[in-house]
Amino acid sequence: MSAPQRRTDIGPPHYKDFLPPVIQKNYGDWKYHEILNPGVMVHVANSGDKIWSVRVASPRLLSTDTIREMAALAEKYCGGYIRFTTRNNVEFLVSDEKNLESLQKELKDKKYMIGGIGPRISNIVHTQGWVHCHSACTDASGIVKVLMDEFADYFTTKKLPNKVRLAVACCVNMCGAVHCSDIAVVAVHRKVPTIDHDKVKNMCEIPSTIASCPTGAISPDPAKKSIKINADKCMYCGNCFTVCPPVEIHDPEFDGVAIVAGGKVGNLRSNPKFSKLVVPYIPNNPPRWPEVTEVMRQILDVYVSDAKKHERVGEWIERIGWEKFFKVTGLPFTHQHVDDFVIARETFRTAATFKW
Amino acid sequence: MSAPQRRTDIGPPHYKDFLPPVIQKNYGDWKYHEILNPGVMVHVANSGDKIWSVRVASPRLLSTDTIREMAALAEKYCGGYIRFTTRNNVEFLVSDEKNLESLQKELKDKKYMIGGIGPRISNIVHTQGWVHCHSACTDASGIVKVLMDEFADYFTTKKLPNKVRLAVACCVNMCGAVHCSDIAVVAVHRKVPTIDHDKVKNMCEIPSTIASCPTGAISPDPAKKSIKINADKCMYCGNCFTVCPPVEIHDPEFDGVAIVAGGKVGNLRSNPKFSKLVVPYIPNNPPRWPEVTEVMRQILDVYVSDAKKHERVGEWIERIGWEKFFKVTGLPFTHQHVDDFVIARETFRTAATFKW
Amino acid sequence: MPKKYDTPLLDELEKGPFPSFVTEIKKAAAKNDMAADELGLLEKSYRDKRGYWKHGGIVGVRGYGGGVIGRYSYLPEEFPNVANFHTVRINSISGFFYTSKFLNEMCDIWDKHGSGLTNLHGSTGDLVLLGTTTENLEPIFAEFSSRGWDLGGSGSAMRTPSCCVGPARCEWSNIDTLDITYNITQEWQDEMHRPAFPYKFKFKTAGCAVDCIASIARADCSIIGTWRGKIEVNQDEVINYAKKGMNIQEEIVNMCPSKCMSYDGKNLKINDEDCVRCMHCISKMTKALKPVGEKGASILVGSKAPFVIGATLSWVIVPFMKMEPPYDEFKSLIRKMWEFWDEHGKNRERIGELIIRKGMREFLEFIGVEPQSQQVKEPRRDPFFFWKEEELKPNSELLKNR
Amino acid sequence: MPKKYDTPLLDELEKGPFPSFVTEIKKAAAKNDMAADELGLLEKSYRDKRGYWKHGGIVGVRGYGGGVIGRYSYLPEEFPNVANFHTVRINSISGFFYTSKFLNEMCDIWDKHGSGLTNLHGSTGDLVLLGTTTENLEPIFAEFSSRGWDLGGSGSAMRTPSCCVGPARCEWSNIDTLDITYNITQEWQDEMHRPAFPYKFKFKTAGCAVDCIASIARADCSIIGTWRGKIEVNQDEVINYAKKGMNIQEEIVNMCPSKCMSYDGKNLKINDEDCVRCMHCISKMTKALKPVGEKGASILVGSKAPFVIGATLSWVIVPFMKMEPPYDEFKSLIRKMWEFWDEHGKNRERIGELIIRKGMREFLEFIGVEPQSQQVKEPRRDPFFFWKEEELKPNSELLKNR
Ligand code: SRM
Ligand code: SRM
Ligand code: SRM
Ligand code: SRM
Ligand code: SF4
Ligand code: SF4
Ligand code: SF4
Ligand code: SF4
Ligand code: SF4
Ligand code: SF4
Ligand code: SF4
Ligand code: SF4
Repeated sequence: MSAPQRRTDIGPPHYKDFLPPVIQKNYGDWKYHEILNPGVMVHVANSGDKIWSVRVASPRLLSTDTIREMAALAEKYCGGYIRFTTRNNVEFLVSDEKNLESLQKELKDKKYMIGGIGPRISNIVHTQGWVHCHSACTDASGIVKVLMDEFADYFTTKKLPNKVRLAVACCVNMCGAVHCSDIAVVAVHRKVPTIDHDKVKNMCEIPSTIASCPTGAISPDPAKKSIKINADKCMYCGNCFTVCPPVEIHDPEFDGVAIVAGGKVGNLRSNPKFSKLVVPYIPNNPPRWPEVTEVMRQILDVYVSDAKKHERVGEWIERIGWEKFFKVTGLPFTHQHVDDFVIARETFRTAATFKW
Repeated sequence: MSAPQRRTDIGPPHYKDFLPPVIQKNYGDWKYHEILNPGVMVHVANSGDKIWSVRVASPRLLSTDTIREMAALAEKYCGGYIRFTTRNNVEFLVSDEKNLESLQKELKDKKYMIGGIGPRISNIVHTQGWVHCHSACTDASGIVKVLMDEFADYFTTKKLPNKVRLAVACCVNMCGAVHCSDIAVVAVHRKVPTIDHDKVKNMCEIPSTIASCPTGAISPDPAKKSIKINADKCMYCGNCFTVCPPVEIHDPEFDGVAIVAGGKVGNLRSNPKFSKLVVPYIPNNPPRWPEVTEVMRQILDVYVSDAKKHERVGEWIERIGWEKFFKVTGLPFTHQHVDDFVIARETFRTAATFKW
Repeated sequence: MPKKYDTPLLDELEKGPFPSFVTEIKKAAAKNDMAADELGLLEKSYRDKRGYWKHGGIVGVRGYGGGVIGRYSYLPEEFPNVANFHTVRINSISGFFYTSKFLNEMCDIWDKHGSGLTNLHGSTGDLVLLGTTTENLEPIFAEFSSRGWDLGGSGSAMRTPSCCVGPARCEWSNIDTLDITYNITQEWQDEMHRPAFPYKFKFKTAGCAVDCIASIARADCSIIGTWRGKIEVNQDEVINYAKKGMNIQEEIVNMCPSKCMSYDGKNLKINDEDCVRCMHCISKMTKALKPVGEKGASILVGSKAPFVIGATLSWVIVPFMKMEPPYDEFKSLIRKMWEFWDEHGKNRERIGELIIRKGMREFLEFIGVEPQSQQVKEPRRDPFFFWKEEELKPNSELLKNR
Repeated sequence: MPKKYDTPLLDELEKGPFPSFVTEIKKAAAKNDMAADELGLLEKSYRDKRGYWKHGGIVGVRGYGGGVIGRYSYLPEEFPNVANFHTVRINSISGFFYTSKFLNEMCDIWDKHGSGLTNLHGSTGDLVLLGTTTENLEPIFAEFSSRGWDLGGSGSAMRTPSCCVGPARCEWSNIDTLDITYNITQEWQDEMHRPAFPYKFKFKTAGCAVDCIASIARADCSIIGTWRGKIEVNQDEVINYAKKGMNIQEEIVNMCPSKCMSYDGKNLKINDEDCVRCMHCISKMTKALKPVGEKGASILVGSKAPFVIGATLSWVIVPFMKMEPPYDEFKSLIRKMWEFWDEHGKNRERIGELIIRKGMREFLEFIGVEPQSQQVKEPRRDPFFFWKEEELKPNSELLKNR
């Protein structure tokens, strides 16, 4: 390692220096691609050149040991070139066809999970959880692990009607794409926060704490030089906790997760969509959150059997109607499902048409 | 006329006493109907009985002379039975087929406009206007007259892809169904109201005047014991004028009408829809508002030539897309078209898909 | 002889094929002073591009808080006969059926005591007598009520309910729209005549989802007939429609919103379970298709004009309710709604606005209706929801369907 | 030798086929004290069902206002090696391409100065070095910057931009996503490293409407490649797809959102004028269909997570813009946006929230973009709109298209 020479504002290195030669040569000049198997695709350039991408699953939280192992594999089979996907999978970029089989073999030997390409479940976009974030009311990595175990065969082999994008967020800040995922988990609180008034004085800017509340539940408490919360208006979002640490919202007994479904981000066929609430609460049941996998499985199974080819979860639900979704999945419909936030009226059924 | 004996809270007479015998007999037991011509339909009961309805246009504002004339015709051909439709047309209820031709002949002779049944333009739902309402910033009856003159043949003979429901409201109180019409006219102001402060004191309840403002533009003016209006927030809706007469919003120079389109109320095929703004302003140009008919004609003509059979105006527009609607009609798209009220965000194009 | 005004502008509106309201006013003006001045005043409005009416004052008939719209002119000197020119709302007949006998009687009364001008009908559905003086109000009321007629609603009261022609003449009606309208009008006479609500409340009843009374767009309570069952197909008639030139695939099957129909060129098949009862196919092939099963109505609530929060359409509260006399279940539902509104509604706040402000949960719990997926187009999209103390229970229960 | 904790709960998460993050932590814990305590602390969280991290304090490297997320534990005595455990965000490479050489170097630095734990990558797209002490921050920065790497963004600043793989490997990219990302990262180093915005600002760039970077859901500015032109059809390849079993009518034609395709069993026809470029057909028949014409991007603005007004998706501001280096037009557009935000934005108000609060008009006028029908799904439905003094002009002009 060379001696550190501190520099600032230089930005990241130029991407060109990290592209395999075949990519540099055919940059922007690709003709088509083919998915050879669930973990391998080939892109063919107009020049006739090809590049093979071998995708493996990653827990995203990686130790240096594992990264070194991947680097070594990249060196051995890919001229050292490797990339990560926008969903945190690893792609080995093979320029030489003859390395393709041996790479896959070694990956399998080393227990890497190859797959995720095509109409499958790919990696789960997720966030810090108990591993690193103060805001977390569940552990994202743990839920991801159990879900990917549960659905492993949809990553490695089995096909779905279309891609199913899962996500897990460990609080309603939603540092992922939960709000636009096919099926996703978001952790929620269910109790009004408590306030350590003595500390509020010193640690919080009262106006911005008041402004942080989406429902206007917070008002000043001049006597205590603190704030007070109108319990009737509070829906436990925790934004006050984010801007004012002496507000405590965590509650191991009542925290848990909600399941949302039907979102997407791509524009294909139908417009990008928000995910909608399908299960308002499942308790935190570590280490393996069995009820979460159970509900996810319940939804996924109906999707797999009912959806048309190429239909995303949200497209399928919109075709059959949300009332039918609740019927076919057997999930209960509760007061929590009915919007009472800013666009509530847009979600009410202003029509006499629906299914029983 | 018998001597009046005042009674209260008796409600209207029982409808049974106003139904033709054939209706009484076959009440709730109709089998099907057929449209025989644009102004005549026959309903056939399961019993085989029939009733013919002959529909004529009405200006809705009727003199007793005309009502007497209609009553006389009903007596002559319909056993005295006549009804009005929910869109203010008149229906002669013929129980005896042999009166059908002679009734129609006499109606034609008397210059009644027969028609409005089927995929046509029927009467225009409208409101008081300058005829009777203090709130009016246009005259509804006048605009209705010129539009129905313009489109008369779509009432009496020509077919459209489907019914086209027109409406005219003389202020944004919208005492009709403008907000859910295929194409409609709504009168609008464009200037901040002026306030007669001396009168506000006595005539207005200040809190309810403040509450009346949809944009929160009104605040108390304690010095004047009156109110003041934040001109930047005022969008000239006139609701303050409604609750507080000393607020004056009428302005003959700048008042006028807007055109909206694409609404419907029925549930057939697609859900009930709101009308959307298509032309934000046309000046009041009485007696015949030529620009209004011109724009309506412009829209209607494209609809007629482009829409599929059974497609309502709103369904046609949604199929082609609003951006294309503006293109094919040649109407300009302005800042006024972009929502900045309560559900603005729901109208923004949160997708990368659109037409040029 | 009433005064005669020059009306060059209004005269332009006597041209053209559509019957002219100007001609109507002129007819009345020929023999009626009020109508004559109305004509003169209107011509002036056309010239000046503005109305000349003031805010209404409170006028009415003894014992009633509504039914009359007070109207005063800004120009009482210039047009003395319309200095005050109030509107009387007569409660119309369910389905707008009349007899020549009544119409003639009505005209007699109105010629005697009013302007001779009417609206048949007002947008809410009243028989509108357009323009009379304060002194005439009591005589008019006496004349009408003595003959069995009553005033309609106005102000912060229940308004005159109205309905489509329904079972009287339409083969698609699932409910007795006329009877419902008559029955609730009678039931709630006090609520109609003595304004005691936070704001107006309108009922409109349609026999089916075609909604020929536009109930979903302009009624605080929209009653829309529907059925639980299926659509019976008469295949012979299907063939007839095809023969007569209907493109069944294009016009019917492809336009079905739930895509639950199929047609093989001969037989039309409907997957009834998926049908949302939109009425398209039925209305276009009335001889071939017929709803069968249990008849009733969906109860929707909340539509209104744009003030203050933008126009709303009514939305589903009770997906299905039997509607049979004496309509007790329906009436007690409405009474609960009014109670909720009475308790929480602000002045000039329509019930729909209140529900939007308070949230559906409070409303549903108050009126005793369960949350149901039919009430929404889609569930909420944000993760911001409330829990009541008693709901903070183990999950296992939450995951079970009731 | 780092401390060894009993982790019966976490051990359960080493079972099953998917690679285990617990195994990863254990690997690091075997040789790293911080990682060992992280493991112990996490086991405790699993036992107690709660996190043990405090709000972050302000820590960082000299001259930078961001790039490090401060993190302190509630249990410094019990787990001293994670008493402070900050995250360092390294600005990743456009498209997430790496070389083994860099990865190994990175691991060396990180083993020396940190926990040995990483996220590849964080949701925003940074290379996340997960957990180190305050003292280690400067050395780490020196190591990385001396090798040509820099920190990513955090706080109320421009955040590390990211993009899809784009032209590097994808045949559908209409723009050079990697270059745009690199170029704006370099351009706005100051905006990234010294937080001076009202709140965070994120860029994400996708080569086409497939949006493999989820830009429309989580970027204050979403740059989405598109084209003006048509879709070229290779009919031989269409035949091949059909031969290989694709049901072109069902899978392609019927699923086209603008219904602008037709297929006669042999030839596929596209009415390009009506195509909305959704990418469905192209993505499913990549060998047969190819966008041709002028390439560029749609610029959308405003998506973010649910706080405070509910989640938003980005919406169209500029329907089409050429995107060629040095991207001057784009950059000056963004600078205008920031100026607007700077002038009107409140603390912790994202730009999308600001636009919703202020209205599109103010925003568009400020940044100098015309209102265009492509910016909305539909025009407004309420009749409540503003006029500026200069617009109060005769109608004739208003009715003319610009
Ligand atoms: C590698 C990656 C881009 C990157 O820069 O890293 C990528 C690469 C490709 N995507 Fe993607 N997509 C990638 C994230 C996404 C995302 C973003 C996300 O999930 O957060 C989306 C949007 C998802 C959504 O709509 O919610 C996405 C929606 C698609 C689709 C649209 C599927 C649909 O029909 O709705 C296609 C087209 C297809 O599958 O036919 C597609 C197709 C492709 C193609 C075929 C494009 C190409 O020619 O190279 C690439 C391989 C396909 C595959 O994996 O099946 N890619 N793709 C990302 C891989 C993530 C992963 O590890 O799984
Ligand atoms: C007479 C009337 C009911 C009444 O109680 O007065 C009525 C009567 C019938 N309507 Fe209606 N509709 C009447 C107002 C409406 C309204 C309400 C309105 O316009 O305010 C609507 C909803 C309009 C909307 O969606 O915006 C309405 C939407 C329909 C439709 C649906 C058209 C569509 O496909 O969207 C049908 C079905 C059809 O035309 O095939 C229909 C069909 C019918 C049928 C065929 C029903 C029947 O079997 O009797 C009746 C004669 C049809 C005709 O006129 O073409 N009626 N019809 C109303 C006549 C108004 C008039 O004078 O023109
Ligand atoms: C006469 C009539 C219009 C017509 O020409 O047909 C009418 C006329 C007036 N309406 Fe209306 N409304 C009439 C049906 C409606 C409807 C349509 C309906 O009932 O189906 C609506 C829209 C639906 C709704 O209820 O929202 C309607 C929404 C309004 C509003 C807005 C209410 C709101 O909540 O936004 C006002 C303003 C108000 O209440 O102060 C209003 C107020 C008025 C007033 C009383 C003006 C005022 O502020 O004092 C008008 C008296 C005019 C006059 O001097 O004759 N009128 N009004 C209709 C009643 C006749 C009847 O009884 O049959
Ligand atoms: C590390 C990361 C999650 C991850 O595991 O990948 C993350 C972690 C945090 N996010 Fe985030 N956000 C991360 C991507 C996102 C994203 C996704 C994205 O950028 O594509 C979002 C949603 C999109 C958006 O920007 O709205 C996101 C929305 C938030 C929010 C809500 C912001 C809002 O306007 O609503 C907060 C709250 C805040 O800013 O105070 C937040 C705050 C935080 C904080 C700083 C917690 C806090 O309040 O101090 C978290 C620090 C965790 C820790 O200790 O490590 N994070 N955050 C992601 C950044 C890594 C990286 O740089 O690559
Ligand atoms: S989603 Fe919440 S808990 Fe998870 S990393 Fe983001 S801010 Fe932290
Ligand atoms: S938790 Fe959310 S809703 Fe409750 S007071 Fe805090 S900010 Fe407001
Ligand atoms: S729409 Fe306005 S002006 Fe016309 S009658 Fe109703 S309240 Fe009066
Ligand atoms: S006209 Fe409307 S927006 Fe303007 S002050 Fe009055 S109520 Fe408010
Ligand atoms: S709403 Fe239905 S039942 Fe009533 S008239 Fe119209 S079609 Fe017939
Ligand atoms: S009623 Fe409507 S939804 Fe039902 S089958 Fe007919 S067209 Fe389809
Ligand atoms: S967004 Fe488009 S260009 Fe980028 S990788 Fe996905 S498909 Fe390719
Ligand atoms: S890109 Fe989308 S809209 Fe265009 S033809 Fe293909 S499927 Fe249709």
